[in-house]
Amino acid sequence: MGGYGDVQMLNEDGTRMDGRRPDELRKIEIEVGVVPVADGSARVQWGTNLAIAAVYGPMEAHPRKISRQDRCVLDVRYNMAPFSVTDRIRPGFNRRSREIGKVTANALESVVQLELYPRSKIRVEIEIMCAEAGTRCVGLTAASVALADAGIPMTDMVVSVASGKVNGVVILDLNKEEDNYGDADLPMGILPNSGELVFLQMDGDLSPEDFQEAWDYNMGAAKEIHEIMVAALAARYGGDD
Amino acid sequence: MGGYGDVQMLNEDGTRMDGRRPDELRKIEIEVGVVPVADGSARVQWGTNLAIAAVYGPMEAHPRKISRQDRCVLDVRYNMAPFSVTDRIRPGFNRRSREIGKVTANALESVVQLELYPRSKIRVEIEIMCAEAGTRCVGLTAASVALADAGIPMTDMVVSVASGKVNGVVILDLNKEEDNYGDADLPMGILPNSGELVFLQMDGDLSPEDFQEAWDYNMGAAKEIHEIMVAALAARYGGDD
Amino acid sequence: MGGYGDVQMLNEDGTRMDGRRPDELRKIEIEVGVVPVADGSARVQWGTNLAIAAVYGPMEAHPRKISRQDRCVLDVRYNMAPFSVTDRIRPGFNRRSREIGKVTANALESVVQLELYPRSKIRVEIEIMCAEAGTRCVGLTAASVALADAGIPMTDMVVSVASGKVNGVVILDLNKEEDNYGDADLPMGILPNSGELVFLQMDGDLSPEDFQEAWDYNMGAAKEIHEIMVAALAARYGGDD
Amino acid sequence: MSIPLVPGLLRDHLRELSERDERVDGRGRLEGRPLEVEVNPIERAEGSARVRMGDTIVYAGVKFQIMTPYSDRPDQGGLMTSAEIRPIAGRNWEPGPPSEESIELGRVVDRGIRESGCIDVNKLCILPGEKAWQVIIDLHAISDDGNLFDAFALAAIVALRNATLPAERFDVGEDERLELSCTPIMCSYHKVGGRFVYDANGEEELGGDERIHITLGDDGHVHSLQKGLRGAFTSEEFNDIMGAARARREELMQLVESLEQD
Amino acid sequence: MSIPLVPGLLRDHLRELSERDERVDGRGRLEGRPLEVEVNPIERAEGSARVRMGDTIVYAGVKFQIMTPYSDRPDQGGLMTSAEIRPIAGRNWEPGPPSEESIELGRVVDRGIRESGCIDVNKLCILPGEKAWQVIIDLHAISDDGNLFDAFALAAIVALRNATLPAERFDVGEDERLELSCTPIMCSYHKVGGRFVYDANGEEELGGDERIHITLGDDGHVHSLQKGLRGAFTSEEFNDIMGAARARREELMQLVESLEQD
Amino acid sequence: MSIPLVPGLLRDHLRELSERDERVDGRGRLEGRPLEVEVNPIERAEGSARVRMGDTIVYAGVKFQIMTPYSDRPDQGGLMTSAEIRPIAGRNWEPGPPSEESIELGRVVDRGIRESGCIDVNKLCILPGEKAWQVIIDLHAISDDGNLFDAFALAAIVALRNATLPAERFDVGEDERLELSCTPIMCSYHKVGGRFVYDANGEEELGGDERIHITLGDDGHVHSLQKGLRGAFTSEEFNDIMGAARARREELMQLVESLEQD
Repeated sequence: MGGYGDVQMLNEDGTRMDGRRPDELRKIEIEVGVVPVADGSARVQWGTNLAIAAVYGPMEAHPRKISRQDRCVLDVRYNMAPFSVTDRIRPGFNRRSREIGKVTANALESVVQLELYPRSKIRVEIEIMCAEAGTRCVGLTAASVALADAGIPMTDMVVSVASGKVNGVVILDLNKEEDNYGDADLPMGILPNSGELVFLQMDGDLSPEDFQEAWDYNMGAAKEIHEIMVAALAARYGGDD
Repeated sequence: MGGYGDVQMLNEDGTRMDGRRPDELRKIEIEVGVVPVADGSARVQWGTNLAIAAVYGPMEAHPRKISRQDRCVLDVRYNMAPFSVTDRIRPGFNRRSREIGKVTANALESVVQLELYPRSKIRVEIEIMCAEAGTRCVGLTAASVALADAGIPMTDMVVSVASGKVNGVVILDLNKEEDNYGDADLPMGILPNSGELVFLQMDGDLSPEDFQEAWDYNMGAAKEIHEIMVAALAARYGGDD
Repeated sequence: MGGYGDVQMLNEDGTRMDGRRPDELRKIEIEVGVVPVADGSARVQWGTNLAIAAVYGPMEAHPRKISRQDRCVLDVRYNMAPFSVTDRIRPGFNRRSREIGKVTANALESVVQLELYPRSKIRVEIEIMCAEAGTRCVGLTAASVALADAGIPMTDMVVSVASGKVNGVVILDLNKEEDNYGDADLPMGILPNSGELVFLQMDGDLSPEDFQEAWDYNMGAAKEIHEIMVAALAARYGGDD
Repeated sequence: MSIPLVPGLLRDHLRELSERDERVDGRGRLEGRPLEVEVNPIERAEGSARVRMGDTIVYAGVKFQIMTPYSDRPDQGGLMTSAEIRPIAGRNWEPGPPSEESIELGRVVDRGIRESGCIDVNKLCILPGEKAWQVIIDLHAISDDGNLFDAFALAAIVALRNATLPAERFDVGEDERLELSCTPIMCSYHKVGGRFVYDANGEEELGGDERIHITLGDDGHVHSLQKGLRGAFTSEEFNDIMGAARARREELMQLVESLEQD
Repeated sequence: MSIPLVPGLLRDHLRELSERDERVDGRGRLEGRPLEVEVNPIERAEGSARVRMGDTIVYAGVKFQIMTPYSDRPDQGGLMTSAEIRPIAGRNWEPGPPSEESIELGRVVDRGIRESGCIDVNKLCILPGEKAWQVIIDLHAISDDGNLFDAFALAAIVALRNATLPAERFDVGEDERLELSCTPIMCSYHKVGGRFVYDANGEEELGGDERIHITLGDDGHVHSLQKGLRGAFTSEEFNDIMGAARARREELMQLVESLEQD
Repeated sequence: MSIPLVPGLLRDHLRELSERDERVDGRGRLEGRPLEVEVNPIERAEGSARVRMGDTIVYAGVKFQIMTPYSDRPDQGGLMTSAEIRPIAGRNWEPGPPSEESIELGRVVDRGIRESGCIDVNKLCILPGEKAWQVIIDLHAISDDGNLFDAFALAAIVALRNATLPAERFDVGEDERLELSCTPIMCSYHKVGGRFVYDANGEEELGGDERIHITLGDDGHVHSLQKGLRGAFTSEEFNDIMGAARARREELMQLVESLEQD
């Protein structure tokens, strides 16, 4: 959270600089099957964010050190392309990416039926090709669709979205400027069928009341995003949406 | 060895700036069993040096590449905490620490009865939490007590201490200022029962006569330190000291 | 290729600054068996270039990950000693060296009868001790002789040499100054018996005609270098050359 | 960190205890382990703390360095938190580059402190555009019997509250205490045997599911959250532990204030 | 990159196809796969391209940074090309430090561009001895079904031809298009079943022998060559593919010019 | 370095030889192997030496760089010694990051030179606070048949004694010889078959126990000691080899002086 400066991020009529209402999402487009050599894949365009996720496996888990007798290992990587942001990112080890990869893996492990594939590994690769704000949510959403495309059994899909606070007002799905000048960010990973959470982070400063409002915004938006995910899979597999 | 400048490190009456005689040790306190999750451990406070050592094992040696058919492998690490010195040390690869880890391992291998545990590994972890001067001796002493606490069979304990030379005078157990302005440092690892050596380094400039004096100081001090080590173990196990 | 500046690199009579004709090699000396502990080795002095190559193996290939059921693995390293050039090279990871190691390995794999040693490994170590220009050719030539010295069956030797272009004229075997001010460099790895190529790189700017001339210079020089290689082996093994 | 095999037996045992509302070491569901805090045990650090929670023991050490402010923030100093879980801390911690576990530990503790705004980075400026203080918090685990997160966060805030800016050593004025505007405190809850417990020990961590880390500031505001590990939870479960965290924060705040040195 | 086992069956099959002058996917010996090029798909990059050749998909992104010129070349900027083959690109690409394959890829594409002189490093100078532009081309593979070399080289040159120097953002003048003096294009030939084919796909790469990469400039000049992998070839074979490359370059040049944006 | 299995047979054999006061290659207990030293074999280095002791062959190369003096020592240059045992040197040396063996080698040779004070770091200063010479000694093993320590130390001191400061190339004056105030020389003793021998070869190293490295200066002063490997020794044993080292140093000193170039 940048959180400093007095830049005004809201119009007088309560709308946002990009014209959205406080509880309105950016435009989201999802396409399935975009990495021909992978077992499953998805492209998510979310505002100017662009994420591509691919799934390989299940395959034999090696080295043996990482193999588990009783279940499958999810090997999840989150990476930002060097040209995905204004100031180029050097390739290589990156603590932020490692942490996001870990919490993304934890979220997906909560829905993938790992016990079906003992001693196996499923690789989930998330590449952020263009970044605006909320890339971890965009990446987790893309990974969830790619797993479905790969036919990996899951108890539910994971829908991910963030809310935050700017100029004292709670808003849904911050864009880059809002994120830069915002006071808080609350990204969540939600199971649309059960309403349970499998991913949760938060940074910044939220009073109990603001916190509840941001939470509720995310819960509401999850349904909307879930429909787009289902439609993208249906478009590929000809199911009804 | 700093070895430059004309700073006076001795008082006119032959005592040192901290009041010690030339052949007097700093204050040493040893406590056993300070790492509850380890198989053996020791804390050594030596002047303002603070070292904590822990022992894990014997356990199966893996990866197989390091395993030995005929004996146990001692895996020794020496590390200085980032905040243990005036100018913070960056975590990570460090040639000095690697070398001290190696010579410490060589010293301990000379007393641990490695042949009793073929294909096994014993891990010895030495952390310097606060450093004054002589940390390699403090760490080796702590490791030796931790191994005893873990019940690892040894032919003898290793007692480690250094002497050096400041302003032309040979002195025992240099403190930080003496080390900074000293001309030489001779750390040794001594077996108190046999009088043999298992660790020896030296840096600086010592004439044959000064060298012998420093050697004798160390030999004498080893007895004194050994008593403190034995007392610490007895305090935990109720044996007689 | 430096390729800029108007420095004159040729004399008015068509000879080069070091007195050579355009199609004349620098002086080459080869000695076999210079690394006593290796299975085969060679030292090549080529102008002021000095390369030493050693071969170890065939030996068991491990880790198993790299082992191949049907053939031997060639593990080739190319390295420049820190003091081999005017500005010291830091030891450690180096993209240029890694690439040269790879193309050198590819060249040697084309002649070594790898199928004779399944599940095995042959190590080829090339050290550039002093560098002028053309070190990759010097190293590949040294490695080829070292493999022969080790008695590794090969379908042919690899002879390596480069031509280039300076001040608009195609010349053979550029020295350091010529390389610095040259417009192009065409190193090749040639099998003297069949005339086939197993190594080819090129950088710079060559018209189709110049390209052909450089190609032909290399082909011609390969015969000459091959004789020196054979003589060096004969000198050690007493065969006729 | 190497991954130990979790015996199904342990998970079964923890579930049975949970059904009787018991814990493996006899504690209540929201009860912490015995807690010891030592202030400034490290003479070379500018601020330090040792925290023991049951058999978990950690140190935090604060060091200061002079930095050149970033060109887009010429009047600000910096803050860095680094967690190094060295293999002394337990059988399963291995040497080598930082593991994902230690990266997450360092970053979650860092965010709790950073996002609370307790350190005013503007006050760390010495000479705009030229010199500012960088605060470095190093977290060092000695014995890991579970819940390193809370132990590190508590050690870090105690070390910061008792740290002195070494201005004389760097020749930029007189030594003075580091000022903190609030006191962020982390409380972690781990799902063990199907329900969330506070301050899980090593055995509970091994046989448990997801955990949630909550960092709260002075005024009940939330500054940082993190859900770790595999598992799903409901809004009701979250509300329950958020309430527990608010209560526990007050208790820990009293402890921290009682430790103050002058 | 992990090394997959190559079934002898595949090599046999490719050899039989070759004897009938056929290819595994029905193409002619010198025929490329269907080609799609998208210009500037990445909003944050200063120039970018997406290239699809059959099931091979790659991106190139151009970024600019301000650098201090090297002291021995005070009036020159710099150029850097980096290929990162992340594990998304295929089953055999592994995470970790750059593999030899990706190092070779980056360096061969880099040399083709650098040695053609298409970027005049003197024009990258902003203030001699103090400020110059550094051009960074990052190559990113999304799906590897063979011939990443040509896909990367094509994406790189298209991204460069459509790149804008972000002078306003760095406060050094007005934004302007990067000027290129020529258009180096790479054509790669792979020996499959005993003869060289153009634009090998993944299966052909797996069962093939050596490959040769040829980069040609506007005037028929050769700027870069690289022979990769195990295998020997004759002068005649080389002359054959060099001729094919000259013809193919003209076709690709027309495509590249047709994409120009303004 | 990979650890070869030591056959008990070898240790038994070495012990039997020792009991007859013999060595595996027929030498006396304190006798060195045939020694060859070549001065300045490397044209690009500012000073260099090649040392052959039996089948052990090493090079040392000296390079100079311009450094900015450290702020707390504005009138001093620097010295760095780096040992890189690349896999060319023998079957058991492996590629990768520096092994503990090579770190110890570099540091022990470095200390012998540094602590003798033979290089006066004050004389390396060119312009106080701004420019000073950094001396870099790179040690490079070509063939390891035991006792790299002594071979490296001898090559290093010969390379230094024959090194020229390249002042003209750096535009800071005229080239001149590096001045050394004394000549530290290392002698290493290895316990083989129960007694210490001088200049152990590879087989003796493999079947031996601890080793002791002694660096002596011109005046009989001790500058550096290091005990390596597993094993214990008595004060009497140490006095014995210290005496031997003093005698051997004189012989080696004569050799070094006889090599001087002008």
